[in-house]
Amino acid sequence: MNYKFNFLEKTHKINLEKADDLFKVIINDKQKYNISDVEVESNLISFKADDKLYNIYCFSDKDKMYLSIDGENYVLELEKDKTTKSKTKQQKGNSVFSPMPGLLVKIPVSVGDKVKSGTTLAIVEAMKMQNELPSPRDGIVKKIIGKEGEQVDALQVIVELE
Amino acid sequence: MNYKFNFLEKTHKINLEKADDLFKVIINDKQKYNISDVEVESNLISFKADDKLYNIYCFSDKDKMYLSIDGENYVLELEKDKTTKSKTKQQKGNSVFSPMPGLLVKIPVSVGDKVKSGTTLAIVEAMKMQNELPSPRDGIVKKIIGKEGEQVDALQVIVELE
Amino acid sequence: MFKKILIANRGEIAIRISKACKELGISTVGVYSTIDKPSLHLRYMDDIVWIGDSPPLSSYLNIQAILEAAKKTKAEAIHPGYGFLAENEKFAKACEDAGIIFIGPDSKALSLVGDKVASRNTVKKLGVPIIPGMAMITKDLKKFKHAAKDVGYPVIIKASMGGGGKGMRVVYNENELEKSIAAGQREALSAFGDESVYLEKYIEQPRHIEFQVLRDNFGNCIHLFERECSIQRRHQKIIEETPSPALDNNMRMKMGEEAKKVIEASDYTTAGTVEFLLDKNKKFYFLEVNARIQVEHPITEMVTGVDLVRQQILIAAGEKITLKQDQIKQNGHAIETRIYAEDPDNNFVPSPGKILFLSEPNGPGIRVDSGIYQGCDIPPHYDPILSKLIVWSENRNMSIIRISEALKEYIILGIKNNIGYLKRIINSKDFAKGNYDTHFIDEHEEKLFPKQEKLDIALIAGALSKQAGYTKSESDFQKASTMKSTPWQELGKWEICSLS
Amino acid sequence: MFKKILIANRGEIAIRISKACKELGISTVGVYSTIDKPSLHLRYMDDIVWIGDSPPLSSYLNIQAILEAAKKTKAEAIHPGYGFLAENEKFAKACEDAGIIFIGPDSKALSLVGDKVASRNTVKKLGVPIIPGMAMITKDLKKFKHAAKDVGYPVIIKASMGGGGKGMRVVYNENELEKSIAAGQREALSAFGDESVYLEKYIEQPRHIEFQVLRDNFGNCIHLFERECSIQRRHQKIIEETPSPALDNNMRMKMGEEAKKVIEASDYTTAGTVEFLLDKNKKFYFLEVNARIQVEHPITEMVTGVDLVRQQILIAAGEKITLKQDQIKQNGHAIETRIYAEDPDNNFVPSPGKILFLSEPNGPGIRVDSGIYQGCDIPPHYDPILSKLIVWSENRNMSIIRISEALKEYIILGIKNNIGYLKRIINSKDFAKGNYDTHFIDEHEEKLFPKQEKLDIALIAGALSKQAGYTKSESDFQKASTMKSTPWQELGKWEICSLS
Repeated sequence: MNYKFNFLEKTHKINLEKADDLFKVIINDKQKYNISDVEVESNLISFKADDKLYNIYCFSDKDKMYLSIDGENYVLELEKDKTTKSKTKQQKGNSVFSPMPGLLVKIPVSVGDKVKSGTTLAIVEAMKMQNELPSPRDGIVKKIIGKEGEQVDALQVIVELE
Repeated sequence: MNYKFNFLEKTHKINLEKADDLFKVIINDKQKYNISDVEVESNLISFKADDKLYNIYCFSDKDKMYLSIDGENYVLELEKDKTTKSKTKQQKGNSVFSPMPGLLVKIPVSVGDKVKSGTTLAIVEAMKMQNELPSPRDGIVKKIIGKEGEQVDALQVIVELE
Repeated sequence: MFKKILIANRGEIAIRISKACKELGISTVGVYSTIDKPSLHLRYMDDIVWIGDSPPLSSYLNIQAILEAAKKTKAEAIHPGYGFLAENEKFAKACEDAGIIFIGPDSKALSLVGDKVASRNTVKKLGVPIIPGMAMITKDLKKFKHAAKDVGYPVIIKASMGGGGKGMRVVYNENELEKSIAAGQREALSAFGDESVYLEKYIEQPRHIEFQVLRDNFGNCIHLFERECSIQRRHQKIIEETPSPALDNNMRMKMGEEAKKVIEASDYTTAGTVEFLLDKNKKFYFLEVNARIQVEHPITEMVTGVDLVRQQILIAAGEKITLKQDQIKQNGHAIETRIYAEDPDNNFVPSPGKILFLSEPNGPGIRVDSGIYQGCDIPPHYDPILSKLIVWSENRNMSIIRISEALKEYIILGIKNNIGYLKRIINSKDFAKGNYDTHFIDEHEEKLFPKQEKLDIALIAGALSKQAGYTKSESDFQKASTMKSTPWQELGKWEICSLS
Repeated sequence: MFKKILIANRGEIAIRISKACKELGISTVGVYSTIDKPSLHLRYMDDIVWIGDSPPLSSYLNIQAILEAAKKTKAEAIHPGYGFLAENEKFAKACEDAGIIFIGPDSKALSLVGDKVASRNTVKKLGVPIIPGMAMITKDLKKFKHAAKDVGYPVIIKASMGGGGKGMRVVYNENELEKSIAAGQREALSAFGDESVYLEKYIEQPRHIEFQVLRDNFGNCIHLFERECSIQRRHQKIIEETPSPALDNNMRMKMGEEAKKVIEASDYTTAGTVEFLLDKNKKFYFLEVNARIQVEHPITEMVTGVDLVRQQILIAAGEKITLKQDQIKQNGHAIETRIYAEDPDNNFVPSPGKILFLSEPNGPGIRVDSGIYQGCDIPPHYDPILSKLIVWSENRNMSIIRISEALKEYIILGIKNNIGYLKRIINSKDFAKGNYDTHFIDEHEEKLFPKQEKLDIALIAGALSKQAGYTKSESDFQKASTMKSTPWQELGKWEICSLS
C-alpha cells in the first residue's frame, strides 16, 4: 500500500509492504525500515522500527492526524486529490487569510491599492500577539472581505488580490 | 417530569418542575430544592441548588450513570420496568452469581446438596482477595454452571438452587 | 552503572522504577502478561517482553519466564518492585545463579528477614526491644500455655512465615488457646505452605511505625526517618504519613538507630524498612523487616528529598551511599493515600472494569504515582491498587487540608473506588488530632459511612442530565451517552433554563 | 482572615490562587467572560460571576464589572493574579475606594514601581547599582546624545512606562540615535499611551536574574532567593530555574539584601520581585520591580517550601510574616517551562482551538499548574499560556533530565504547542552547561529546529493507522477517527500482523 501525507507543506510518500510477520516500509523512495510488533489502539500506535520500540499518541480529526512522539508534535495531513490541491494553491496566490482565529485589528490597504510582495495587508490579533499578514506577491487589491474590529476564523480570507 | 433512580438497592423518585428561570425539585416527596444556573456538558453537570454551586463530573454508560461530587462517587441506575425488575429478584432468590469478574477457585458443594442460607456455595478470587459467595436462602443445589479454575464474568451465575 | 534493567512488575510501581532508571541513563525492559498488553506501564519502557498468561503464577510470579526475558534483552539487573517476587529468596537466588543482579538484598539476607521467629531471635541479641513471646517453633500446647502465662493475656498467635494478617488470632484467656492455635496453623498452612505458628504478647492500641533504611555493599548505613502506617484495613495499610504525630525527636532518633542495627545485623543491602509497634505507653517493639521498596516510599522522598528508588539502583550497581546521616532532614509533612478499585459500600469487594473518565489532581505539593489512564481496563487478576496520591505541605495540618482537597479533585468514573472513603478518614476528628492506632478503621466503621449526604445532589444531577437529554431529543441523548461519545465532543451546551 | 476572595483572573493562575484560598478556609468567587464559561478555572470556585464579553477590555480588564461582582458576592478581597489588572494602580485605587482589599501592594507603591525612571532614581539613592543612563525624561536630542556618549555605545532606548520589550531599540552609534528615539517614541505611545523614552547603557550578554521578596504591613521583609529567567523569546520568559547557575553564595546574599532595600524603600507590601541584569563580568544592575505574583513563582516554592500565594493572602489579611530570613533555605533545584498554544514551526503564531487529547506528566518531583482539560477550547482572546510544567530534583543536572523526560510525557493533541521546542532548549549543550544569557534563543535559533529527526516515525505511524483502518474496513475507521470516538472505546486492537 502507498500513502501520502503532507507535513509542513511538503508531501511525503510511504510505501508499506507486508512480509511475513513484519512490514517493510520505504519512505520517499529512500529510507527503509523493518516494522514489527504493531498495535493500533484508538489513541496509541506502538511498533518497533528496526527493533526500536515507539509509543506514539495520536488523534485523527477529519483529514488531519495529530501525533506526539517523545515530546515532538507532528500534524500530518492526508494528501488531497488534485482538484483540491490546485484550489489551495490558487487561494494562496490570490488571497490573504488569517492562519488562526482572532480579532481583525487593522486593514491598512484599500481596494485598488497597488501592493508589493510582503506588504502588510491585514493585522490579526490573537492571544495578545499582533500578526501581520503579508501579501504573497505584487498585485492590486481586488476585494476586502473583513472589517476592522471583527472576529475572523482560521483560514478565513480577508483580502483578495487581482 | 418524574425520574426514578436506584442507588444501593433503594429507589429514589425525583420530580423536576420548570418555574421561570429555575427548576423546583422534590426528592422522594420530601426534600425540596431550588435549582438554577444549570449547564449540562458531556462530562460535567453544574448547577446551583439553593444558591450553592455544584460541579459534578459524570459519565453515562447504558443504564448506569457514574457521578463524582467533591470526591464522593455515586452510581445511579435508571429504574427498570417491572418485568426486568422481577427477573432480577428471581435471580437473586435462586441463583448465586459472582459480583465481579475473577477466578472461580472453589465450589465446595455438589448438585443435590442441601444448603442453608449463608452456606458458601463458591469462592471467587479477584485482585488477590477471595470472596465467598453465600447461599441467599435454605435450599437444594440444582445446577452448577461454573468449573473450578475457570474465569467468570461479573454477574455470571455459578450455582442455581431448586 | 547498569545499561539496562528489567522491571519485573506492573502498574504504578513499574512506571516509578522506569522513571528512576531513565533519569540515570539506564534503558528499561518491561514485562507483561496477556491481559496487560494495553497497560500503562508498558508505555514507559524502552523494550517489552511477554512473560505469560494473565494469572500471576503464569507471568509475574513466573521466575523462569522473567529470567529468560532478562537474558533475551541482555538486561544486567532486575528490579522486582513490591509484591510478586520482591521478597522471594528463590527468585533472588535464581538471579544470582544466572549472573543477573537482583535489586534488593541478597538471598541470604532475604531468607533471614523472611523467617519471623529467626529474625526475632537475631534482633533480640542486638538488644532491640521485641514483643515478649516465644523464641522457638513448637507444636507443644504446654509450651504455648507457659509462654502465654509468662507474657500475660491477651496474646496473639502468628504464622512464622506470615504476613498480611493471615494466621493471626488474638487470645484473651487460656480456654481459647488450643482452638486458636489450631485455627492459626490451618490458615498458615494454606496461606504460606508452612503451619508453624508462635505466640506473642498482644499489644493493645498499637501504632505501626516503620523506619526507612539504606545500606550499601561497603557497610554504609543511614536511616531516613519514620513513616506512620497505622491506618489499616484488614491489616493492609491505606493511609501513611511522615513525620508520625506520635514520636518526639528523641524517640525518633533512638528508633532510627535501632532500625539501622537490625539492618546491619542481617547484612542487608539496598533499601529496607524496619517495622515497629508502639504501644500506648510509647514503648516500641521490633515487628519485622520489609525487604523491598515499599508502596508508601514516596512520603519519605517528599520530606527528605532523597529518591529512594534511585538509591536502590545505585547501591545495587555497587555505588557507595554519599549521604551522611546528619545531612538527612525531615522537611515539612507528607501523606499518602492508596487509591484502590474496590467498593466501600459493598464490603470492599474488588471492582475491576473499564475506567470511563479520569481526571487526576495536580498543582502545588501534589504527586500522583499512577498506573491508569482514561479508557484502560483494570484486570481482575492483580492487586486492586490503581495509583497513589501523595501530598507535601509545611506541616501536618496543611497536609491534611491539601490531601482532602486533592481527593475531591480525583475523578475516576466507571469503576468503584475508595476515594470518598479515604476522604472521610482524612477528614475525621481523630485523624486530625493524630490520635489513632491500628484499630482506627474498626472503631470508626460507622462514622466512615455517612455517604448519603450528597445523594440528593447526585439525584438532581441525574435528573437534569436526563432532562437535558430529553429536551435535546431522546435519541440524540441516547447516542451521546450510550455511544460513549468523547468527553471533548460538544453535545452543545444545553441551556436548559432557556427551554420552556 | 478573609471569608471570601474574588479571583480576577482565568486559567492556571486562577486555579492556583483558588487552591491557596481553600487551604486557608477561604471561599472563592471566580469570574468569566462569555467565551470562558466552560473554562477549567470555574470548576475550582465556590461561586462564579459573569463579568462581560470575551474581549479582555469587556471582562478581565473591566474594573467596574469586577468590583460589582465582588460587591454582589460580598467578597472582602480581590486577588488579581498576573497580567490583566495585576499591576494596574487605577484598579488598586478603585478597590481601596470601594473598601475591598486588593491583594498586592497599595496604589501608591504600584505607581512608584510602575514608572521606570522614577524607580531608577529611588533605587539609585539607596546605593543599589543601576544601569548607567538618563535620570530624567526629556525629548531633547542633545541630552540623549550627551548621555549616550557618557555611558558609551551601544545604548538602549526604553519606554518609560514600558515592559515586554515594546519601544526598545539598541543603538550602536550616534548616527542611528535620532531615528531610534523617534521609533521608540512611536511604539511607546501606541503600546502604553505615553511616548516618553529614556536611554541606558546596553548590557551585552546579560543574564536576567530576579529576587522574590515578601514584605508585610509591619515592615518585616524577607527574600526567597533568586530565579534565573534568561531564556526568553521576544522578551518573554519561557524557561526559568533556581538556583541560578551564574551566582555564587556571596553574590546571592548580596543581591537578596539589595532587593529587600528596593522593596522597603517603595513601602511595598505582599509579594514582589526585584529584577536585575547581570553582565558578563558578574556585575549586577537593578532593572525593575514586578508588583505581582509571577508566572514563575512555583520554582521558588519548590526549593524553599514556602507557599507564595498563601503568604500573599496572609499578608494582605494583615498577618505578620513569621518566617525569618535565616530560616529560608534553597533546597535542591527547580525548573519551570511554560506550555504555550503556539506554533514553533510557523513563527510561533498563536494556536487556539480544541484540545482533542491530553495526558499530563506526573510522579516524583513533577508539578503541573494547569488551566486545561481534554476537550476544552482554547480561546483566541487571551494569553496563549496553557499550563506550566515545574520539576524539582536534588541538583541542576537531575532537574534537567527530569524535565526533559516529563516534557516527553506531556501529550497535547489538537492544537499546536511548544513542548518539543522547550525540550530542544532543555537538551541543548549550552543550557546543560548553564552557559547562557538573554540572547540564547536568537543565537541558537537554527539548532533549535532539528525537528525532522522523528518525521519518518510519524509517517510510519500515520501509514499504519491508515492501514489498520483499511484492513478493518474503511468505513469503520472513518467512523472511529472522524466521529471522534472515545479514547477508551476499544476499536479492537488491530493485530495487523495477523492479517494477510
